Amino acid sequence: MPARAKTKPAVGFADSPVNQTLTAEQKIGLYAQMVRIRRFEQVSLKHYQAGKIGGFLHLYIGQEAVALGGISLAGPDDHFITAYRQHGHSLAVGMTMAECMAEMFGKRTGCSKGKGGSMHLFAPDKNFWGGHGIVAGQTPLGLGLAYGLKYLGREGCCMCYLGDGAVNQGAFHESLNLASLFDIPVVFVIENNGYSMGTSQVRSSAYTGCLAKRAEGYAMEWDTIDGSDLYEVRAKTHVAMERARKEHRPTLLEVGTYRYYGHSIADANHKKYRTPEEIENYKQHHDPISVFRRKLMEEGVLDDARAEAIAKEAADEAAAAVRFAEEAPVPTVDDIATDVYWETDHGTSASKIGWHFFHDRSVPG
Amino acid sequence: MPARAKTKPAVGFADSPVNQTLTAEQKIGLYAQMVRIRRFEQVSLKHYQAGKIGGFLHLYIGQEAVALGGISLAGPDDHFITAYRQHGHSLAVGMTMAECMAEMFGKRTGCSKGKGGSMHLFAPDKNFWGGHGIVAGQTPLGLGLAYGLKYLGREGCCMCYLGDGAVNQGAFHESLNLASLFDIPVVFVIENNGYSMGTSQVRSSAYTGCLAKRAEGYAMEWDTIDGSDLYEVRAKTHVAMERARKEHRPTLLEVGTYRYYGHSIADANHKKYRTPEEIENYKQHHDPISVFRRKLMEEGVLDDARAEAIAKEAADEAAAAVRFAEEAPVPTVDDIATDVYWETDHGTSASKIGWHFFHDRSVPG
Amino acid sequence: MSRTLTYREALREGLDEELARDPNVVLMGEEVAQYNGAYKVTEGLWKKWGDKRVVDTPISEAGFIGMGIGASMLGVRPVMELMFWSFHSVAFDQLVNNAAFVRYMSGGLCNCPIVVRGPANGGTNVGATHSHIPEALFASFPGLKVCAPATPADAKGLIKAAIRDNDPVYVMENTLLYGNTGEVPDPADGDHVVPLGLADLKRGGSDVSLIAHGRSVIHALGAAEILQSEHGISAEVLDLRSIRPLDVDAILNTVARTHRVVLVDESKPFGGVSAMVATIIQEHAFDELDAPIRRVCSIDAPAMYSPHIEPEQLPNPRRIVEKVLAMG
Amino acid sequence: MSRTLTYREALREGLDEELARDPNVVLMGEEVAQYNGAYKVTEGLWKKWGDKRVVDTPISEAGFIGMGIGASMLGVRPVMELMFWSFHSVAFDQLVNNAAFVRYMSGGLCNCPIVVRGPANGGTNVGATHSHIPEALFASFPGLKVCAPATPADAKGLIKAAIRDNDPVYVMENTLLYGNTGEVPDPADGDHVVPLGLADLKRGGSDVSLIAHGRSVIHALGAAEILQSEHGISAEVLDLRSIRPLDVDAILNTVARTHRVVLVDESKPFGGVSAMVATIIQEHAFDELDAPIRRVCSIDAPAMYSPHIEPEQLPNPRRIVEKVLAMG
Ligand SMILES: Cc1ncc(C[n+]2csc(CCOP(=O)(O)OP(=O)(O)O)c2C)c(N)n1
Ligand SMILES: Cc1ncc(C[n+]2csc(CCOP(=O)(O)OP(=O)(O)O)c2C)c(N)n1
Ligand SMILES: [Mg+2]
Ligand SMILES: [Mg+2]
Repeated sequence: MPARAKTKPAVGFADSPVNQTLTAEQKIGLYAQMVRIRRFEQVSLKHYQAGKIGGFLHLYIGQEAVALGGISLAGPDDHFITAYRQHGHSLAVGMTMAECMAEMFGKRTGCSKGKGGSMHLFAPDKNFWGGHGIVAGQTPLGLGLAYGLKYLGREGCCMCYLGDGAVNQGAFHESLNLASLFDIPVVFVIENNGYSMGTSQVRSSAYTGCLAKRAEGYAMEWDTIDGSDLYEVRAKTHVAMERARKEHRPTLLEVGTYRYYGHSIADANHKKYRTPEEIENYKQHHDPISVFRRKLMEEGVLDDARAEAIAKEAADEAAAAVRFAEEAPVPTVDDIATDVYWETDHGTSASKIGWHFFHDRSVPG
Repeated sequence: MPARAKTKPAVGFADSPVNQTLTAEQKIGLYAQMVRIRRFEQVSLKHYQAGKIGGFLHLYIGQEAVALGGISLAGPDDHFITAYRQHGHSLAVGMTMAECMAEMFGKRTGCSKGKGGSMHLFAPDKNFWGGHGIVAGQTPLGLGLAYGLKYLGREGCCMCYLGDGAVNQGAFHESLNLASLFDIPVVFVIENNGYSMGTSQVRSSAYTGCLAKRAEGYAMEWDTIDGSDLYEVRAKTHVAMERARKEHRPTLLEVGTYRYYGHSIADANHKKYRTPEEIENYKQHHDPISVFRRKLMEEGVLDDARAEAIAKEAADEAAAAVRFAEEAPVPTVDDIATDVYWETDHGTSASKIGWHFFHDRSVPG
Repeated sequence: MSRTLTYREALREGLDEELARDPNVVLMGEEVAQYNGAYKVTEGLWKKWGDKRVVDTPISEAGFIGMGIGASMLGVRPVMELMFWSFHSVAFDQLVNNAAFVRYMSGGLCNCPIVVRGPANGGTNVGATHSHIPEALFASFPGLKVCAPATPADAKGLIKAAIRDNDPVYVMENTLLYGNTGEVPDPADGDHVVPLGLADLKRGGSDVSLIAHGRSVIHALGAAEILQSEHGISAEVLDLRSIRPLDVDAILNTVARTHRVVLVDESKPFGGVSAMVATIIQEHAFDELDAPIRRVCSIDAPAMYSPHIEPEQLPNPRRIVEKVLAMG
Repeated sequence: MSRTLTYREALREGLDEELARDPNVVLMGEEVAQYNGAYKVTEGLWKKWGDKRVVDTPISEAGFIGMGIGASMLGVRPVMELMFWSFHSVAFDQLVNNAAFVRYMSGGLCNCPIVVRGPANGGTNVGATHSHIPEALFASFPGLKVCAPATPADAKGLIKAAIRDNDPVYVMENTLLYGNTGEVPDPADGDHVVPLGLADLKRGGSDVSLIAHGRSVIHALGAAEILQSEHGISAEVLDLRSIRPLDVDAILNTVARTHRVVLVDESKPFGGVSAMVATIIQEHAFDELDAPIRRVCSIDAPAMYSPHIEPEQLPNPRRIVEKVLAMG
């Protein structure tokens, strides 16, 4: 994780403007959000292993401060979009564990009605545009959301998250050029957890210094961030968001972070391509929750009792979410062909003309 | 053309190792090649306007030194590939005007049997892998040719040419990363003529300094070259080619150049997006043929009589090429479905199994 | 009242009217603004509407098409020009996975009211990479809508319907039709919108149905003339206009009238709109057919450059006539 | 003599044999080497053959597929893994314009002996973007060859034929078949190569023909069992194996035997291999048909995630049986 290696020891970010103004309760709220995300993931893991969740499961454990840091700074016109490792972002924007869990259980009351699954949680009402499965495929969309904000005259930005493996996709490069050329209020955030599946950063990218430095080729501002320090994430992301909102200039941020589990839970190899020491080191010294907890304790904001209460709340919410998901109804066969076209879903006059669908609904099969 | 603007006045490149060893005849040969390319283009233009050539016609006039500079350095295992503005490259690798002109006339004896046209001249026997019409689509192919050379253990490189507008295509970015990551002996050459169709470089690319500097983001060497000076093109391209051949390291070169005509001959706008002064200035002060001619005259290598003879030879070759193309046979309807599959063209046993083609050959239509 | 306009002018009028109607409509693409469009469809619109509404992009189709899709999710209504539809190849992920699927994957929470338009045709000697005809390709993805106007009036009416539609609509134009002229209703007589999903019987007949879309309609009409005048065969010409939604009723009706069908489709013969239409007809009008459905497609090879031969690779009136006559 | 292998092992054995046979064969793709392949098809091959012959790539499909095509023009024989065929969307230009067309545009001077392989299927609850089934899409481009093995023996035989072929061959595997077992001829008994373009009658029958490819063959066989045992209907199952070249003779032969056809195709119903096969049958065996050709495709929507419902969106034995019974 060269990005983190480059970064100076994280001192002083607690005093940055955007952190200084936080009340004790707000700080505790941030802590609680991270705990909530982790708990959700732990419970997801359990139910994935029990066969309740299909497809892939990409856990966010270890990276909590990255999503939360940026999203905690959201104003009313700030928007968010990310890849498939997205449960942290979903909860951080304010989605309930229940709607997310029900989605992963493939249920009708899931946030995407069971149509999207773990990689495709959406909440446009919370300015959250999902979860996307094609590596870097979301980056032009994030650019477009930001373009839309500017077009519509709203003072906001779009935060667009991607992995360290995604930087080598063409669409991302095109997005960087367009963002800078057109003065688009977008912040691209590379969540650099050091690996794309089993491939370490140095095996997938040629670069000097760090990945974010590629921004220079596009005359774009960039910065690196230690993703284990929520204060630092907030402090530096704030600068980028303000640059976007006020100057319509994009930024490329690279946040050093780590995932404790494999790429997805199907990745049984993850202890082969990483040493146990590497994993242990992160857990011991760079865990975003432990680091923040320690800070808040040092600040006298948090004590053990409160921390325990927070853990319990998170556990309760997760347990309730699982109950909700278990009991939720499954989609029907008739649900398959809804949510394909806006016009047919709304029964508009346009939807009445011509065949929109070509499967045979009269004869079975 | 920032690339050229950045470059120091072109003094001294005549003395660079790769130019110093040139004999007088060799220098005259280089001059003659540029004259030949230009003449070919002038004649093509005339016959395009007369309706003898279909599709698009992208002239190389003004850029002659770029293709010739690199290609004149070719060893037996050096390969070349470029985009659709490719007549200069084709002639420089040693294709005859006749096979090229016949191709553009859509004739059966054209280099591509009338199947490719002006954008798709090929001569693999001369290590020339064409002309490609999708902007930047050739860049991964060039990378692959170089990969192939290394794989096959040949000491050579692939020179892959692209335009200034092509740098914003995703496939090119992916190619840069792969080239550096895998130590591929490829030299990417941006022929920066300042415009992609009607869009000036500053309207299509965000960059600092020059486009080639983007290479830094991939830990790749780069350089800028004044494309009006054949000696400079050769001197600097040689360095990159040697780096590729000897060290398997890629380079990104940016050559400042100019096209006198529109994007293609269909581009009637080209005097709207460029000032007459800009065009005149290039013709007067930066024309690669005039510049080289002046140098050779100063060196006492060339005199007016010889120059005239060269012009006449080029004119004669072009006139003969047109005669050849005029008289050449047109393809037949039966030719349409050949050159689709290697196996069916060779009548192999594999080609006898199953339908490869689905048009109806028994019933007309 | 109607006026005679070129197909190009009709499209431009449609775009202009929609720019005026809805401030969220924005035109975008390579050379669409200052250069007036590679094929001059957008001529004058940048001058009239300015930088915000008509935007030149770099050569980054994945990037800018994706950008349009993202903006459309927020309520902007981008009308993106692909200089050639052939360049879909470098934006395919955005055109399919994002535009077509984001509504579904979000359980209906998002929609993408985007239009992507541009020419999609062979016949201009630009070689295989520049001659893609991807109507059927995109129509095969549920979530997308595809249309292909053959006349100026349909071009204007369909582009307007496409812009107003709340789903992604891909409009396939044709460089060889841009200069064609035809009657287009006067704006003074009301909004001229041609709904998606409605075929148009361009010529009535009783002996055989020629079903086509895009420029093949023009060829089918030419063939119908010859069949009538030289062979006394009365051919009906159905212009599909819209590929998805598809006017299956109109297809089955013409089959019921003539009992013989020749599909004309510039596509290569493996697949294409015509393979789908043939499949539907044989399934839903099996007993109406007096003979196998025949197709006139391009000869099965990448598009050939040679101007001498390319017209023979494509459907043309002669090939259609021969196919009809060979049906016996 | 034959052994029982999984589909995955059979593929691996084929790859291994070709690596041994030809030093120009190189395997390439995301995670194929050190990680042993996302689906473990290439397990052990990097260890055995080393860095030169088995190469991990970054997530740059356009870049590395294009690199393979370029290398193939020089005589290298790359076998590229797409972790999912779904990721064709980001490499589409290279897969089509370069691999399929470079031979044609060069008038036959170049050829691309490249293989692109990987799983192409729905049914694993990974959502719309990861469940593309592009056999028909690629088969529609002249210049490309496409096959889709259903059994371990065919998987091995076809991958070997693909690697030896001098044209680009796209091999569509299936994650849900990787673990299936079947008899595969012993290498000691000679090279097991299944030529492209040869269908295989997987089950004989007289009442109805089920024509399928890939995993749909397994469903068709399941349905044939039920039809026989529960309904006394004798169904023949033809496995196309290869989509282009296509064994049209075998198709017409089965139609001539049974006069009734149900096509089973995981594709969405607009288009797909089945639309092409239906078109061919109705054209070339019109008089043999006693009833319209029916198709069992996926229900027409992007692939649904929900594990509870996705199996119902796809063809399955029950849906096939119902379709056959409904033919009356
Ligand atoms: C275009 C594309 N190629 C390959 C994949 C398969 N894939 C999914 S995630 C992944 C690794 C991405 O790594 P990174 O961007 O670092 O994100 P992380 O998983 O570490 O969060 C790969 C190869 C894909 N989904 N899309
Ligand atoms: C992917 C793609 N998009 C658009 C085009 C249309 N087009 C052809 S050439 C060109 C301009 C390219 O400019 P540049 O790369 O600078 O090369 P130059 O023409 O100046 O040599 C454009 C937009 C294309 N061929 N391919
Ligand atoms: Mg990563
Ligand atoms: Mg240029």
